[in-house]
Amino acid sequence: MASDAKGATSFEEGLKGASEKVAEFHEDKSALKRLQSWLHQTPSAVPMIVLVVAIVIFGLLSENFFKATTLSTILQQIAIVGILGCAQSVVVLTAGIDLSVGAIAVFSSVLMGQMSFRYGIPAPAAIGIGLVLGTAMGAINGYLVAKIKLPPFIVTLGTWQILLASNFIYSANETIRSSDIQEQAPALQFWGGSIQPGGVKILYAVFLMIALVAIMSYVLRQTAWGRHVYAVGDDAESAELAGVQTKKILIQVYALAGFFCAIAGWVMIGRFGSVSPTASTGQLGNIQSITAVVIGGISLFGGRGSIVGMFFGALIVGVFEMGLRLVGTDPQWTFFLIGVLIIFAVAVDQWIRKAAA
Amino acid sequence: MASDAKGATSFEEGLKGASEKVAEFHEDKSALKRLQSWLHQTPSAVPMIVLVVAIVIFGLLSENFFKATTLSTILQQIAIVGILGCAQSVVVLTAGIDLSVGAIAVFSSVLMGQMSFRYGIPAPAAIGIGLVLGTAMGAINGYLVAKIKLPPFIVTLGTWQILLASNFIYSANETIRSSDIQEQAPALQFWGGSIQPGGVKILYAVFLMIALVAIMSYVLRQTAWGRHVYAVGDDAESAELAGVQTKKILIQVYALAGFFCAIAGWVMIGRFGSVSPTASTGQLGNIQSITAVVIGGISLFGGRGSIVGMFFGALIVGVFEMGLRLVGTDPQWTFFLIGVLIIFAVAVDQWIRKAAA
Amino acid sequence: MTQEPILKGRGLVKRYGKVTALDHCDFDLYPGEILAVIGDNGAGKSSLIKALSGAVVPDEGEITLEGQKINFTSPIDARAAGIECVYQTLAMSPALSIADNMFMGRELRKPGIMGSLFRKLDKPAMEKFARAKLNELGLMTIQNINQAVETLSGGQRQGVAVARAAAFGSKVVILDEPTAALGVKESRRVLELIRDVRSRGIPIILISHNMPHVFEVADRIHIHRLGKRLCVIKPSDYTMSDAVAFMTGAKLPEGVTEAA
Amino acid sequence: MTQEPILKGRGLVKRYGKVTALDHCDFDLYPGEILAVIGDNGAGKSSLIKALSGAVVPDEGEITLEGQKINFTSPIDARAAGIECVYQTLAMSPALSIADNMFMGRELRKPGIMGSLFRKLDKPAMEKFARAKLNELGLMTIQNINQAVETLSGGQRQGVAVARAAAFGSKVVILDEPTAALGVKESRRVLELIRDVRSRGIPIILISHNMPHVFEVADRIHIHRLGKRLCVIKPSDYTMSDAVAFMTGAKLPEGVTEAA
Amino acid sequence: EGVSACLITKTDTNPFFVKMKEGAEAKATELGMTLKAYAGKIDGDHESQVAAIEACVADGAKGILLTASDTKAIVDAVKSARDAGVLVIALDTPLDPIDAADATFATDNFQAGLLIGQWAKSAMGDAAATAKIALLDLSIAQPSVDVMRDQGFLQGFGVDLADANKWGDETDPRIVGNEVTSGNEEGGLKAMEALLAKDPEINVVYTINEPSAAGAYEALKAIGREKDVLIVSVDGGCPGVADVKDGVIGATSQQYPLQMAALGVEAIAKFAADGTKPAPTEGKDFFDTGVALITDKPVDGVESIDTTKGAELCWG
Ligand SMILES: Nc1ncnc2c1ncn2[C@@H]1O[C@H](COP(=O)(O)OP(=O)(O)OP(=O)(O)O)[C@@H](O)[C@H]1O
Ligand SMILES: Nc1ncnc2c1ncn2[C@@H]1O[C@H](COP(=O)(O)OP(=O)(O)OP(=O)(O)O)[C@@H](O)[C@H]1O
Ligand SMILES: [Mg+2]
Ligand SMILES: [Mg+2]
Repeated sequence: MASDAKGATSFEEGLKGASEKVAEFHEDKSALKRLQSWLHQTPSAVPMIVLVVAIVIFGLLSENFFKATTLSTILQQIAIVGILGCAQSVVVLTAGIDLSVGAIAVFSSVLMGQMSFRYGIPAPAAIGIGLVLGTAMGAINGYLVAKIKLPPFIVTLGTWQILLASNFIYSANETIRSSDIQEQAPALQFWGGSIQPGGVKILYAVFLMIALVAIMSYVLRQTAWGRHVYAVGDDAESAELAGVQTKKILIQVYALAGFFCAIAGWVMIGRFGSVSPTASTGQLGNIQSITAVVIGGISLFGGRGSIVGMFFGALIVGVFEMGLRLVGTDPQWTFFLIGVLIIFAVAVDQWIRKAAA
Repeated sequence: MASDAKGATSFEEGLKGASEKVAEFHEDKSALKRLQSWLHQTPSAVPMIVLVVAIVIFGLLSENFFKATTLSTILQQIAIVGILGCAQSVVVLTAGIDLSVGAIAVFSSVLMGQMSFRYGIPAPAAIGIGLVLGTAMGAINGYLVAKIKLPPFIVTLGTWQILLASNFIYSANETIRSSDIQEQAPALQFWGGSIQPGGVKILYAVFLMIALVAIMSYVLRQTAWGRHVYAVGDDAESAELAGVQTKKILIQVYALAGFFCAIAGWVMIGRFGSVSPTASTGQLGNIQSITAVVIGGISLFGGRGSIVGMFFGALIVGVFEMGLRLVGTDPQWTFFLIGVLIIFAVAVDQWIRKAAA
Repeated sequence: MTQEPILKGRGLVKRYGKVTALDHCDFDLYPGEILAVIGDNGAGKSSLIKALSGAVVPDEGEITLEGQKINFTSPIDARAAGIECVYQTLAMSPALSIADNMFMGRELRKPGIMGSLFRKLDKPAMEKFARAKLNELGLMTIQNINQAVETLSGGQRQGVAVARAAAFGSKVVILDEPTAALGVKESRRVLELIRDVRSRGIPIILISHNMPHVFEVADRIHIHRLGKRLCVIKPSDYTMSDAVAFMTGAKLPEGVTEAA
Repeated sequence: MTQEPILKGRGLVKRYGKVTALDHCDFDLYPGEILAVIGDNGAGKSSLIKALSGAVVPDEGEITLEGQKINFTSPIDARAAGIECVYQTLAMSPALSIADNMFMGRELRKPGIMGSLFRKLDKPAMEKFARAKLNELGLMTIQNINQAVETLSGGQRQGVAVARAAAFGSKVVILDEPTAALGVKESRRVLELIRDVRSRGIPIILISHNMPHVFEVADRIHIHRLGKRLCVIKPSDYTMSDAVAFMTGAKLPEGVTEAA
Repeated sequence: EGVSACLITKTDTNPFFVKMKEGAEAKATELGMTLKAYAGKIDGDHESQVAAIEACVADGAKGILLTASDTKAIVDAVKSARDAGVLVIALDTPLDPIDAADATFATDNFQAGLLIGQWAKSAMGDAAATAKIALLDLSIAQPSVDVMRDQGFLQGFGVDLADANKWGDETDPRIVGNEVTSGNEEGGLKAMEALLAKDPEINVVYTINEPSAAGAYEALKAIGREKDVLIVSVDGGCPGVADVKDGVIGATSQQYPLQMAALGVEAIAKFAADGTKPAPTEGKDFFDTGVALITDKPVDGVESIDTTKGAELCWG
């Protein structure tokens, strides 16, 4: 060994007997501090607080608000947005965006309807075909994003237009009536069924939405696949270097999103009774789901946030819309106030987070 | 000095006489390589190539396409999107997004109109008020983003709804007719004027758009403020640490965007003749401008891309829309094909970039 | 040491959620000196200098600059007060060029009307300056001065950050591990640069894990341990082994008892 | 040296636009050895190991692993072939926890049906393992094993990356400046770890600017200059001064003439 | 405490629905009722309408006035409202089936289109056989008003409709093309520009409503052809009637939203008082509030009123 090597690291002798003690600091245990640290670790609780406050305020403003039926109506009104939100959440977590969610949902519902009515395929098979096709539409998005490396915004903007146009062309703008479906293919309306504990109607669709949120929450937190989704959104290049198959994950994520959208399409048939190609979800579903996702605290830059937050985000919007309707503001004023409230909700959220940090 | 210090760095004696030569490598000078390296350094040229190809193809497909009037019509159809695109570009470069651009434009045009017609303010003053108010709307967005630290998506989603609702409430949904404006406040229609070299009409609005793109291109590349905009979008935290006043820049950027939107509002009056609160720009201006920005190669994650690219992006969309209308017939199919072509354009763009890298 | 410290911190505390990065830490920097700060990984050295330079706001404690109490809320405040800092994360805009990054926030404008009215940047001048500073550091391998910083090698990137802080010398210069990614030659140049800056009368805070470098250039060494200042030593009074022993907790300096 | 190299590169070229990072570079790694790679900043060391580990695809040249020609297009291919790498940029997901990052791509699942059917992660096991590995490196200052990596200090972060590569030892381990941000104690542990890995029979490529460390552990030293391999030396044949002189171009090794 | 009623329109940006709302509010104030208004977010948005119906039921409204965006799809929601004891009256647009609502006060949109089609054909005389027709429709979603007005016009003009439930499938060579306008000036202008690029000789323009007609006129004016092109439209709003007077629009079919709304509110008041439901017009299955052709250039065989009369009856 070269002559100067020894001297070079001789000072490391000082290391002998280095302390192995791990730093420990006094922890503050006051109730407030503990609340703060809980909020810090459970960020999805923040939109929940905003939600509770909103519910209380509307309860004071309108006597009809605090009825069980009103609350169950709100849940059923957000069922579709909530399911689309699950789709949007996984995509946004990978730092993507899916503008085509609504279009996939509507087109899938039209496909399910036309499969049974135009071609006479039995309803369960028609539903299956619709789900598969919806998943395929998502997978195409994923392929373009992952393999051709196109920006998700452009890809899904394109497929949004393509699918919406296909939807109108294929369906010839025809609505399939509720009464026909009820007679010939009741399975299509399955999610419109309800249980009525104590006379309060709760749609199966609501349970489905809650179940999907719970499952996805589990998958994202507790499985390797879920961690990979976060890693891809956090820093795709690092994730790739660390051994995550980013392309595969991306394709799977978009395909899963397509699948959820197709489910939302099926739920739409149950909720509205009929199959309508002009359903506004096709046009507005993307903005609505993105709003829920962002209010719920998921970062549009990917990798941060939880799907449970999205659920509360959707609920916040649902509560505001219903509350304002009951208070009886004029539609333009309702839009105005919803705009104000969205900003306000997120500002409060930000403020609580800051206080908790 | 401690005894072991000397030995520790003695190997640095090897540095004496270290070469000061700068690495130089053989540069490939073939035409293809030079084209590649030019494209590498001038990324905004890539959408231009896509554009030229599109024009040639449509020229072959439809005999009407290659007429001067068609081309000037395309330019005038993208004038408003182009100006909104300038606004959107600066915002997107800071890693933000502005969903309210269309709403600011429409509301500003309504304000200009109502100022002169409802309150009898002379047209030039009314225009001034409109421009100031538009800038103020943008500044509010900026304040919420920079100071309250809300996500731009949510802020502008909120102000989009708020401004659009205000627009309808304030205007009482009333259109001011073109003939009235022509009589009483022709200054409002200024940008609808045109020069007609050789019978081909070119609107002043088109020149305005080109001038704005040129000015902003200069500002973003050649001034300190422009570099700071890029730095903020690239990595806001680093920019702040490096001494950029990120908050100030953000507020200025959104205010400037508001100002451009107000200009777009003024141009709308010239272009459409009338002042209409229901103009589709209010609803679609954001998606259209974001599309132009993204096709033009500006990254939605901020800090990368050029405004000239946005201009070509807007032109590509304009050429596709017009070309497809001339070639095809059914609007539903046109809508479908525009979706396909947008994806295709960006895919080609990506492909050229990769080949050039 | 009868002089007053130019930059002084007392009882600084910084907590991140459950983690306590600074635990009632004191700090003194005297005019014209090179003060090294050493300590284990995660001891809180970077947190300390971030607190001093306004990049984070401490939860408790006070900082004085030249005897005046200061309350920086952003690095821009600190810069305005004359404190220039190279952060461990380098604080660069990856997509911008070397020159853009070096002059961020203090760009040169063209002379004459182009600069004053049209505010046009003097890019050639900035590039020339940047190239000269990098050559001073021996970073000769940079082939293209217009390269985006993200395309530089790890060491080149660090060189750009160090050159920036040194070039715009001011009241205090803080360097957080400036030679971590640098080669032998480039590190040597940085040490020369540090001496240079001091010879201009500007005091320097140097955080480094490289003991030989620290003992070579520092006037005093601040040893940081578990979020606090454990002691301050002079390199002439102790050996490197002692310093290492203190900072890792193998030995305690005289007159200091470690808190439970 | 009658053995065949386990990993071999011939005539590797990598250009980035105007910049040539690798200029017909050769490379050899023999079984069971510690090969150090040294060179100026920007000499192309990181580019070389990125080419070897599939993180970039070289424009020209060929790579063989155990005599087989390979064509990695992604680091996952390299990993599957048994090459584990710590990149200079560390390749971590900032928002995820230490354990998440350490097990990225090779997570542990719960035993029984929860793991096989519901694919539930065994978080406690992963956290325990992560904590043990970090303690081995002497990174005792990590206070919260669930901390996001972005909240770690520079050195802590590097420690996590090194622990990851060493823990999942395989056919070849590549370390790009693994001790740059580490303290004295932590660096020492990394050197021990490197020896450990070799004693398991796994060859290691070590890039470092720390000459004493290089001369202490390396069996052979690959000196990189201006995008090429200048020469390979044995630490017992030359002094550190010589190595520094070679890599900075102050001297030329015997039998080598520098190209114009 | 007053009776509470709801008005649910397709959108609340189209002046037509804005006026309808004003009419309903005026009547409600007069009768001492409270009226809450709701609307879809875009044309064709039936989901917001479903949500609005649910909100009205939750809020305990006595009656709902509804202009349905999707006449078939809304039926289920209407049924559950009626099951909850709420009177539902379709305004402007009949539901499908029409008896899904308790009553319907509507204009016949097909008839409105038919009138302008017949007028345009007669006004052109022989030239109608070689006309070049531009059709400016509402949206690619083709909501029912959009289809009925368009198909009515074509029927009146003597064009074979192919599928009468869809526009755009006609093969008549006289048709230059369909474009969508969103029913505003901006859309009208852009659509007209595109069609003119396709064929600058266009001489008949059908427009979904008067704002899009005004936009189309600007496009024609820009190339100096505003004098030799016939523009027809539907709605009969005051600015539209003024445009007919100024020669911007050749003829328009006028509807009466204020009357519809007022009748609807009265019916709810009556239902709340004694439970009686309104009866349809004799011989029809809905209460027809009528449509009139407004033009200053009347033609033989098509009944019309002039702009002076139209201006008296116009709604906004
Ligand atoms: N934003 C943050 N959130 C949570 N913990 C943090 C954050 N920043 C730093 N810490 C923690 O504070 C402690 C001190 O970190 P600091 O960066 O100051 O260490 P350091 O002495 O500079 O270490 P190194 O020598 O490795 O750079 C570490 O335990 C680190 O994990
Ligand atoms: N993506 C890229 N685009 C352009 N140039 C690049 C890119 N990556 C590396 N380079 C250039 O290639 C050369 C070699 O870089 P590399 O990172 O391999 O150096 P290195 O030897 O690892 O240096 P260090 O010791 O500083 O880490 C440098 O001049 C660098 O600027
Ligand atoms: Mg540090
Ligand atoms: Mg390197």
